[in-house]
Amino acid sequence: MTAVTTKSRGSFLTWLKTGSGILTAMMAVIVIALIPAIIQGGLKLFLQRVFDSLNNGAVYAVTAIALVIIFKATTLINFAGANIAMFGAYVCWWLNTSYGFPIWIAVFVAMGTMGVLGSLIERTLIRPFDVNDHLPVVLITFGIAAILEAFAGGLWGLEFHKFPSPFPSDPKDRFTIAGAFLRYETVGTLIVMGLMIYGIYLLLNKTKVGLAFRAVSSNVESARLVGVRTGRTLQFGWALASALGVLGACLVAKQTNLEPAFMAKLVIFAFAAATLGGLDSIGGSVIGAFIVAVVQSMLTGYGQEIPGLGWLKSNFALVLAFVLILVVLLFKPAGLYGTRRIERV
Amino acid sequence: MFLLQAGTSQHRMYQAFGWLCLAIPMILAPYMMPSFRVAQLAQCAGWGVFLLGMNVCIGWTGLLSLGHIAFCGVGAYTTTILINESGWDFWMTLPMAFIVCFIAGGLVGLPALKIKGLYLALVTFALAYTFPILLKIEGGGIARRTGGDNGRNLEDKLVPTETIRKLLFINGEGTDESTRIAVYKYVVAVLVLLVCCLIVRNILGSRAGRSMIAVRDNQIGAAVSGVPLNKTKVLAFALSAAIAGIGGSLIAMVLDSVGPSVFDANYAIITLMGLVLAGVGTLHGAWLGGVFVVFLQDLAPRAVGLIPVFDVDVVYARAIYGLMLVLVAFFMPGGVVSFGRKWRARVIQVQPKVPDTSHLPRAGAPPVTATAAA
Amino acid sequence: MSELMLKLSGVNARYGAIQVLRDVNLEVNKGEVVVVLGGNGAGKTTTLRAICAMVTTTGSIQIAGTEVVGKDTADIVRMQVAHVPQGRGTFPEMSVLDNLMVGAYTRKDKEIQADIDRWMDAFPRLRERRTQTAGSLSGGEQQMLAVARAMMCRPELLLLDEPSLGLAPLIIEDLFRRFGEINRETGITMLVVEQNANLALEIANRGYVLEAGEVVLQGSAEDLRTNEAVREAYLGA
Amino acid sequence: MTFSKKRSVGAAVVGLSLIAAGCGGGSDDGASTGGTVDAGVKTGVQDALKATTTGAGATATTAPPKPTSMAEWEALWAKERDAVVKKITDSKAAKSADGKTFTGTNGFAIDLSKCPVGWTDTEGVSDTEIKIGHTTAQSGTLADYGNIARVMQIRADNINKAGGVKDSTGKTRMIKFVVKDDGYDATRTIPLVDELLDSEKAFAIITLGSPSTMKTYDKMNQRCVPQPFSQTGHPAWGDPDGHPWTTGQQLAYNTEAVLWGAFIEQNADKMAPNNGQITVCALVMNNDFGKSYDAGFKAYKEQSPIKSRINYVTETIEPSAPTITDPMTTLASKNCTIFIAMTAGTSCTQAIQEAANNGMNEKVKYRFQPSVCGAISFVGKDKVGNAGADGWYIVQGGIKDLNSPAFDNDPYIKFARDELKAAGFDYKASGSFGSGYFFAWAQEQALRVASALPGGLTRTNLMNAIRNLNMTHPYTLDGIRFNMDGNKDSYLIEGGVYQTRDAKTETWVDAGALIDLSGKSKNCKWDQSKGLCA
Repeated sequence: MTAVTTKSRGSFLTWLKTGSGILTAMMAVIVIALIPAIIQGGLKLFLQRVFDSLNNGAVYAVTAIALVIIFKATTLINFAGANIAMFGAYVCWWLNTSYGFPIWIAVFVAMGTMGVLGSLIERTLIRPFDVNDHLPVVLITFGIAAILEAFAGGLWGLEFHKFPSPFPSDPKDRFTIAGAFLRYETVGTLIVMGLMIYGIYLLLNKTKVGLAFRAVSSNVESARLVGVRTGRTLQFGWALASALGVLGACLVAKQTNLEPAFMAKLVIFAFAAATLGGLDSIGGSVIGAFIVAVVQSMLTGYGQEIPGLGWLKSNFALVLAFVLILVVLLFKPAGLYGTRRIERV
Repeated sequence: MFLLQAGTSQHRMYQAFGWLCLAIPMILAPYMMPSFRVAQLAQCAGWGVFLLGMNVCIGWTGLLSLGHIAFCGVGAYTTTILINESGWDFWMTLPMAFIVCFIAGGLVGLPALKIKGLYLALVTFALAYTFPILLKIEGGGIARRTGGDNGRNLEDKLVPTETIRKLLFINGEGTDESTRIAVYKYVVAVLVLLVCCLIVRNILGSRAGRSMIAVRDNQIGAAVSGVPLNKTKVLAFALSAAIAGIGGSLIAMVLDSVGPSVFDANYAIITLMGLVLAGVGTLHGAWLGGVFVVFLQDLAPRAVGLIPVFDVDVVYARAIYGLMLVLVAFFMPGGVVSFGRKWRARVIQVQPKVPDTSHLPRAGAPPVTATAAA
Repeated sequence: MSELMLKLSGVNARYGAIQVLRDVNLEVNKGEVVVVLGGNGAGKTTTLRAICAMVTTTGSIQIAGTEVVGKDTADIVRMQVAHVPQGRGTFPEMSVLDNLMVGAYTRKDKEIQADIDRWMDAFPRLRERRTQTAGSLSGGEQQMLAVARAMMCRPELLLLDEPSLGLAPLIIEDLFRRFGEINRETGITMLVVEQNANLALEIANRGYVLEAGEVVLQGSAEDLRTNEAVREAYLGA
Repeated sequence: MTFSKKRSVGAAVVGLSLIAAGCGGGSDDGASTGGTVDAGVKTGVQDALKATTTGAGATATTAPPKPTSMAEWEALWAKERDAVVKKITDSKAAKSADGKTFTGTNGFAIDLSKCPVGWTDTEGVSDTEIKIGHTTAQSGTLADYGNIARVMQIRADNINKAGGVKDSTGKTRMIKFVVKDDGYDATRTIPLVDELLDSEKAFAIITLGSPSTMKTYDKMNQRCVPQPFSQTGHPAWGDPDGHPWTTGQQLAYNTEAVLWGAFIEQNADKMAPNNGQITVCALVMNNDFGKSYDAGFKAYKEQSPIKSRINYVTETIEPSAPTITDPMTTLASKNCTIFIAMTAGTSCTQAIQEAANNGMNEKVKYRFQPSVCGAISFVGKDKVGNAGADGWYIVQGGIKDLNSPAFDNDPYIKFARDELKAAGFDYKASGSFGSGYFFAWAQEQALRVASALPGGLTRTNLMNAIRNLNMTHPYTLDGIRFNMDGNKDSYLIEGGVYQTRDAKTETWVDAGALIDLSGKSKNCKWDQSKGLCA
C-alpha cells in the first residue's frame, strides 16, 4: 500500500531509520573520519584496537545483559546490579583465596549465592511496590547498592585485591596476529559471552520457566491470567540477572582489580550499551556494548590524532558514550533495537 | 481536635502562628549558633533551592531525573567563572546562571524527554556521572576555567558592607569577622530561597503549572485535554534546571569554592534522598531537604559510633545510609512533610472556604498512574 | 436442575478508594452462556476481574463449589478458568505458537501439541501466521489468538471481556458464531461481557444488566431481548 | 651537601600510596608554559648521580650505626630533641613585647598583628590536655585513609598511658584528638574545619588531602591556627612567608619528577645512542596528583640540555575509568624509550599488568612507577602476579613499608606491628596503617619539642619547633634526614633513591645512590589561578 513511485528512495530512507540503518551510518561516519589516522597508525595498531574493543565489548555486554533481563521482566532499572555483581566477585575471590576453591567452582558458587540474594531482594524489597511508582524502587536499589558496598569494604577491606583470572593469563598467553596481540583472556571472555547468550536463549525459549519469563515481560496481566505465578517469575529474573552480573564481574575483575567500587565504575558503560541497543533487547544491548567499546577504543585512540582534537584522550570515552546516547535518543528514543514499548513505560 | 474554618480570624491567627513558628527560629538561628553552624545552614538553603528545582521536575511534573546535580554544577561554575574572570558582582551572576542552566536544561531535555520513567532516570544518571569529567576537558580552555580536578576558589567573596552589618545587627564588638560573613551568607541564601519558593508557587498556580501537574498525574488525560505534552515537559525540565542552577550559585557562594566532587553521582543520590525524605512534591520538602542533605552525611558516621553492641567499623556508615534509603521508601513514601501533616490533621483540621484548591499541588502524594479499568 | 459453575454473592470490589462493585449476585450454570450487559463504567470488566482475583474483592465467589475469594490468580486459573481480557491480552513480542504454548502453561499432560493443532485447525489464519509475533496480527486475528490461547488450558469456565471491541462487524459476527460453536462442541461454560448486546444475546442463554456496579436486571436472553429498557439502552431500538 | 651514600638493600617503600590519589598540584594546562625547576635540586641530583657512576661499587657507608632496639631509638630521639630545643633556645626565638610579631629561628617569623581579635597562643591547650583537630576520610570511596587517624589515636592513647607530654613549665598534658569525617569531600571539610576552629577551639588542625587542605589553608593562616603535617604531597605547603602556619610532611611530587628527568639525562646515551631521540611516554592520571607530576616533568624538560632529544608523549586516564587498556595500547604503539606511570591507586597495578600484556615490557627497558605506588600493596606478588613487576624502576620517596618482609627485623616496624596487634588490628589490612605511623611519629616529636621550649607549648612554639625539626625518622629509609630549617628549608623530606623491582625476592633493589636533597628545594608560594609555584 506504500507509494510505489518513491519506492527505492523511500525504502533506503526507511532502512536508514531502523536500528541497523542508524548503526551503519554511525559506524560509517566514525570510520571515514578516522581513516587517515588509521592508515597512519598502521594495521597492527588497528588490529590491536579491534581486539581491545572485543575485550571491552564482551565485558560490557555481559553486564548490560544483566540489566536488560531485569528491565524486561519488571520494567525496572536495577541500580544495585553493579554492586550485587561486585559483592559476588568478592565472594568468588574469597572462596578461591581463603578456601582454595578452584576458580570456576568459586565463580559458580558466587553466582548461585548472589542469585539467591537477588531473588530475596526481589521478594522482600521490590515486590511490595507498584511497578509504575518508580521513585521508591530507585531509592531502594540505591540503598541496596550502598549497603553492599559498605559490607564489601567492611568484610574484606577497602584496599584492592588481585583477582584470579578464570583464563590463562600469563603475559605470554596470547595469539599474535599481524603483530597485534589477541589475549587468551579476550577469547575466553568472548566464548563465555557467546555461551551465556546461547544459554539464555535456551533457557528462555526451551524451558517452561523461560516461557513464563517471556510472557511476564510481554504482558504481566495476561501472564497472570494464564496461570503464570508472576512473583516467582520475577524472582527468577532477579536471580538470573544477579548471577549473570556476577559472571560479568568475575570476567572483568582481573583487569580492574577487586575493590568495592570497581563495578560501579564499569556499569556506566553497560548503561550506555543498554540504552544504545534498547533496554528490552538482549541482542540490542550486546550490539550496543560493542559500539560503546569500539567508540571508546577507536574514537579516543585515533580521534586525538586529528588536528584540534588532541584533548580527545582516552579518559573521555564516557563523555563520548553519553553524547552517543543523546544523539541516538533524538532519532530513536527506544534505542537501536528496543521496542517502542519503552517510550510508553 | 480543633476545627477551623478557612478565612476566619482564628484561621488567620493559626496561620500567622504557624509562620511565626517557622520564622522566629530562622531569624534567631544565626545569632544563637556558632558561625560554622550558620555557614552550614546557609549551605542548607543553597541545597534547598537546588531541591526546589529538582522538585519542579520530579515532584510536580513526574519526570524522574537523577542528573540535575549537573545543572547545579553548571550554575555554580557560571557564578565562579563570571566572578573570577569577568569581575561580576555575585548578584548579577544569578540571572546569568538561571539563563545558562535554562538553556542547558532544554538541550539535555529535548532528546532525554523522548523517553520516560526509569529509562529517563538511567540517562540522566549517566549525565550525573559524566558531568565531573566534562569539567576536565582540556579543549576550549574548559579545564583552565573550571580549575579541573582542583576546582576553583572564589576570588571575590561576599562580604557584608557597613550598612548591611548595621541592618543585620552584626556590627558589634561581640561578633568576629567569620560570624559576620556567615550570617550575611545565610541571609542572602535564605532570601534567594524565599524568592525562588514564591516564583515556583506562582508558577504552580498558573496555567503552566497546572499543565505540569496534569502531565504528572495522567499523561494521556492531559494530552486529551489539550496540554502540549512535549512542550510542557521540556519547559518544566529547563525551568527546574534553571532553579537548580541558582542553587548551585548559592552553594558556590556559601563555600567560596567549587570543585567536581560536589556535583557528582554521589551527590545526585544524596540530594534525591534528601528530597524524598523531606517530601516530594511539596514546597516545604525543598526547605527541609536541604537540611537533610547537609546534616545526614554528618549523622550517619556518628550513628555508627553509637552502636554499642560491638566495635562496628565506621565503614558501615554507608550501610546505615543505604538502610535509610530503604526505610524511607517503605515507611515514609510521602516524606517527613506528609508525615507531619498526617499528625497535624489529627489535632487541627482546616475546612476550606471554597472547595477550589484543586489546582494547588497535592500534598506529598506520589504520582498515581491510573490503571483502573472499570 | 443443572450444576452451578459460578456463583457470586454479595461481591464488592474496589480500586483504591473507588468502589466499583456493590453487592453483586450472579450465577452461571454449567454449560451455559451468560452475558453481562451494561454501559461504560458499569462494572462489567471488574466483575470478570473479581472472579480472577485481579482486584480487591470482598464477598463470596464460588467456582464449581469452591470459594475463591482470597486465592491467587494463578490458583484460580488452575481450576480450569480462562479469561480473555479486554483488548485481547496477547503477548505481542511472542510468536503465535508461543502464545498458544503459554496458554497451556498450567498443563502438564502430553496432549498440548495436539491441542495446538486442533485450535489451528479451528482458526486456520493462526496456522498461517504461527511464527509471526502476535503484535503483528490484525485485530480479528489477535482476538482469535486470544480465544485459542484461552482454550489451550482446556477451561471449564471461559470469561470473555468485550470480544467485539474494535473489530469490524463482519468479523464480530464470525467470532460470535465461533463462540456458539465452541459452546456447543465442548459444553464449556461462558461468561461474556459485551456492549454489543444483539449478538451476545443471540448466543446467550441468560443475561445480567449492570449499572453503576449493581445488578439491575437479570433474566433469560429472550426476556432481556424483549425488555423495553434493555432495548432502549443496549439494542439501539 | 647532605646526601649520604647508603645501600638500603631490599628497601621496599610504602609511598603513602592512598593519600596521593587525590593529592598534588598543578593546573591543567598552565604547566606547559610556566614552572621552573629548582636549580638547587637539579645540581643536587646531578652530583649524586655522578658520584654513583664514577665511583661504581663504592657503597661505603658514612651514616652512624642505626639503632637496633626501640630503647636505642628513644635515646637517639631524646638527644636530637635536645639539640633542636637548644638550637631554638640559642636563637632567642620569642614574641615581641607588644605581641604583634613572633621571631622564630633561622628567619622564620610570623606576623601576629593580623590574627583575629581574641586570638590566644594557647587556645586548645589546658593544664592537662592538648586538643588537636583532624579532618579525614572515614567514609566514602577513600575511607581507607581513615586508618591513619586510627593509628594517630592509638599512638596518642599509648603516649598518654606512658605519661603524656611534659611541658617545660612543669605541666603534663594528655593528647586529645577530635576527628571529623569529611569523606574526602572538600565541601564537607570547610564546615568541619570551621567547627574545629569555632566550637572545639582546637589547638591545631591536621587536614588530609590536597583539595581539603588547599580550600582551608588561607583561612587557617588568617586565623593563626597551626595546620601542621598536612597529609598530602603538594608543593604549596612549603611557604613559610605566606603561610607560616601550614606545613606538609611528604616528598613533594615535583621533586620526584625532577629525579626522573635527571635519570633520563644521565642515561640518555644508553637509552638512545648517537644522540638519538628519546621518547618519554607517560600515563597521566587526570587529577591533581597526576597533573603535578606531568607539570613537574614538563618544566624539567624545558630547561634540560637534551631538550631537543626528548619527545614527551602522554595519555590521560580518568580516576574513575575501570580499565586502562586503551591508553596503554596507544602508548605501546609510540616506540617509547621510557615509560612513566604518573598515576595512583589501582592504576599503578593496572599499568604493570597492561605493560606485561601488550608487549611493552619486551620493548621498553625503562619503566617507572611513581613513588606512591612502591608499596607491596601495589606491586606485591599477590597484586600483579609473579613476573609482572620485575624490572620496573621507581624513585622511592624515602619511606619504609610496614607490610614488607624486608623490614621484619626493623625495630620500629616491629614496634608498630605489635602496637597495632595489641589494639586489635591486622597490620596487613591497610596500607594506611604505615602512613599513620609516618605521621603520628612526627606529631609526637613536634609536640615534645615545642613543650620543652621556654614558655612551654604554644601555637607559635609548635610552628617554630616544626620549622626547625632535625631528626631521624624511624619510618624513613636510612640516610633520609627528616628536617626543616626555618625559612631556608620548608620541606621535611626531600630525598629518594632509584630502585628496580626484583620479582624473585619481592623487593626493590637499589639502582643508584640514595639522593637526599634536604634544603635544596625552594620555597613555594602557590599561585592558584596559574597552578604553579610563583
